[in-house]
Amino acid sequence: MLANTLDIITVLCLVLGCFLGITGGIGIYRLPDFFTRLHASSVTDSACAFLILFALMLQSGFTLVTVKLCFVLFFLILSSTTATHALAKAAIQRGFQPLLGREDKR
Amino acid sequence: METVINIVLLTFLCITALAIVQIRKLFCAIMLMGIFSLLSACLFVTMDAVDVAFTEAAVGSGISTILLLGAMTLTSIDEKRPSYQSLIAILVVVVTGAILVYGTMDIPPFGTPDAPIHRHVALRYIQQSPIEVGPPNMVTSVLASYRGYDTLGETAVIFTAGIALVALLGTYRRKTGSAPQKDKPSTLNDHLVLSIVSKMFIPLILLFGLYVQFHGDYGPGGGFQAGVIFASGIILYALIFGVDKAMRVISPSALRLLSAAGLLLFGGVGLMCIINGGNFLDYNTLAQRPIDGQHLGIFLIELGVGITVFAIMVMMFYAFSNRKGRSA
Amino acid sequence: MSWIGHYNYWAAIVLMMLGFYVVISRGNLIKKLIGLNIFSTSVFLLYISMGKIKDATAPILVDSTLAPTTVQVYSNPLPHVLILTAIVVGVATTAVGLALTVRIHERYGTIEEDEIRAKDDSL
Amino acid sequence: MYAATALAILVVMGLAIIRAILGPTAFDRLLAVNMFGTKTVLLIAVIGFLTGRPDFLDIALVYALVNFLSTIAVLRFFEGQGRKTFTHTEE
Repeated sequence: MLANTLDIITVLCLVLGCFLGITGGIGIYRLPDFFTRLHASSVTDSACAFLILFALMLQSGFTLVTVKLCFVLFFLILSSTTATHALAKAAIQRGFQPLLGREDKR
Repeated sequence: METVINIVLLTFLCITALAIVQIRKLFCAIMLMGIFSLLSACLFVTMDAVDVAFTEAAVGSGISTILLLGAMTLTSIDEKRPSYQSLIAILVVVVTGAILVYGTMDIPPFGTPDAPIHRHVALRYIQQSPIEVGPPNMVTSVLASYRGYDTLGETAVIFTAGIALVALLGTYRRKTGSAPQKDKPSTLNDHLVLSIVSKMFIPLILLFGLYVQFHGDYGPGGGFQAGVIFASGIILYALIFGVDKAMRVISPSALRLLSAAGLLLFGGVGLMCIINGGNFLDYNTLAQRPIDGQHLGIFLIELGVGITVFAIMVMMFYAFSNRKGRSA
Repeated sequence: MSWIGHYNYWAAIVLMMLGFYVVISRGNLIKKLIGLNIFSTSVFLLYISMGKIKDATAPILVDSTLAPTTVQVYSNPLPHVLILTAIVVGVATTAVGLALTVRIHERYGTIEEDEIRAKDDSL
Repeated sequence: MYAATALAILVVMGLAIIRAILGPTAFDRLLAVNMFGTKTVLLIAVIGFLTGRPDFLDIALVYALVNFLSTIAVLRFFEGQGRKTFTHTEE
């Protein structure tokens, strides 16, 4: 029973993680300018990573693998958020302006 | 399933390579090289070559991008269109490719268990190495013990490359060159979030480097990877807080000593084996029980490789970044 | 479906030829070095593909007390050893090439092959 | 289950590659490379579970640690370029 519940939670996490990942992918491909793309990828990235790695943790139980997954998750969340922050800051400093309102040309 | 992942990744790899060929801006080509290296590391994982993937991960994501960027900053950013026609080049490439594809027809298909390559020495390595040498990671035992000569040669090549680089670019900064950089410290230093997060990361990277160095017998890892990871930690420090500060942490002259010391340690272990009455790099003679000798020998040799690779990688970074200060 | 069995080799050849094309047709020295890197990666792929055995696992001994599995087949560790060192040596030699490029730029003011040749001829 | 996850990650990787190739500005490419790095970490972790040897997470760990480095290096490079153009206008 317990294993079954774990499996269901795992599948749910994986599905949600994949959904978020693909949303971010479509966002980075379709959105019109740099800042909108940045928001698409940065918002989904951490949640996607968290859900997928959490699902893997549930499957591996209390082993060294779980500890390693925890480390991966910790570093990933820390580094990817910092990197996107630094990227946005650098872009602003270089004079990039966010696209405000709707432009007619796509 | 793995076949599907394999094919998709290979296709991505070819598309990325094609884009690299097409793109004129060198900066974009370097960015795409980053993706190329990530993709090839994924492929190595799917093809069971975890140690190779590890090396590619350590080298490709950091060091090679940084070296290319450094060289590009010192030279030019755009690629000019060559004045000559490349039609002949296309012809040559297509003909050579066709001949090579014809050549693959005789190679046994991917994954065949009884291909000629698996019949020769591999069986011995797989079946005997845990008994004869010890470490569960067969790659480590082949690298350090069965093929210790090769590894000594490769380490010497890396050492030579480091010497050549220092001879070409020099490690010391002229005093006139360093003056203007000191008034203008890096603005990444002022970037609060970045510098705090990096301060958190650097010790962890160094610690992980040590883990890779000493855990290489049991899992993927070893001297080559550990050296590169350790160097990445120092390079991250230099990128955030400036090369001057990094040089105060570990000076170029110390690096030169270290790079030679690693190689000498490797060679010294080999000589020690001769003194103890064995052949060169025959670790069985190092201790009472042969398996202990193997363990000690592999440990020392991986340490030597790690030290040399670390020193040379940091030396290369220093050489490129100092040149920047000189020409600016 | 025989093409799947050779897909790895063909992809390696395509990459190799792309790298080769860059090396022989582009004049920019850094681009040439990038092409050389693509070429070397293709060689790595070829070697690793040859070492792979279907349904085998990575050549690190499975702890039989932890994972009581059926008989294990390991992939060939020899190509892994060769390529592992080749990657690190590759980055070292690339660095030497880049250093030469930097020196050429300082001497000639350009890294385009035909411009360098023109300057050489005019000397 | 893992296979489907791996496929989804591959789709995202493909989209990121397209952005990296098209990307009108350098920042778009850098963003794509950064995202690609994160997805690579996930893919390697999932492949580990798919092949039944999840003890190879060290590779994912390396990427999680070191991937940061290339982004920083490129930002540093942008800064250098900015300084260079700045001095150019000064002259």
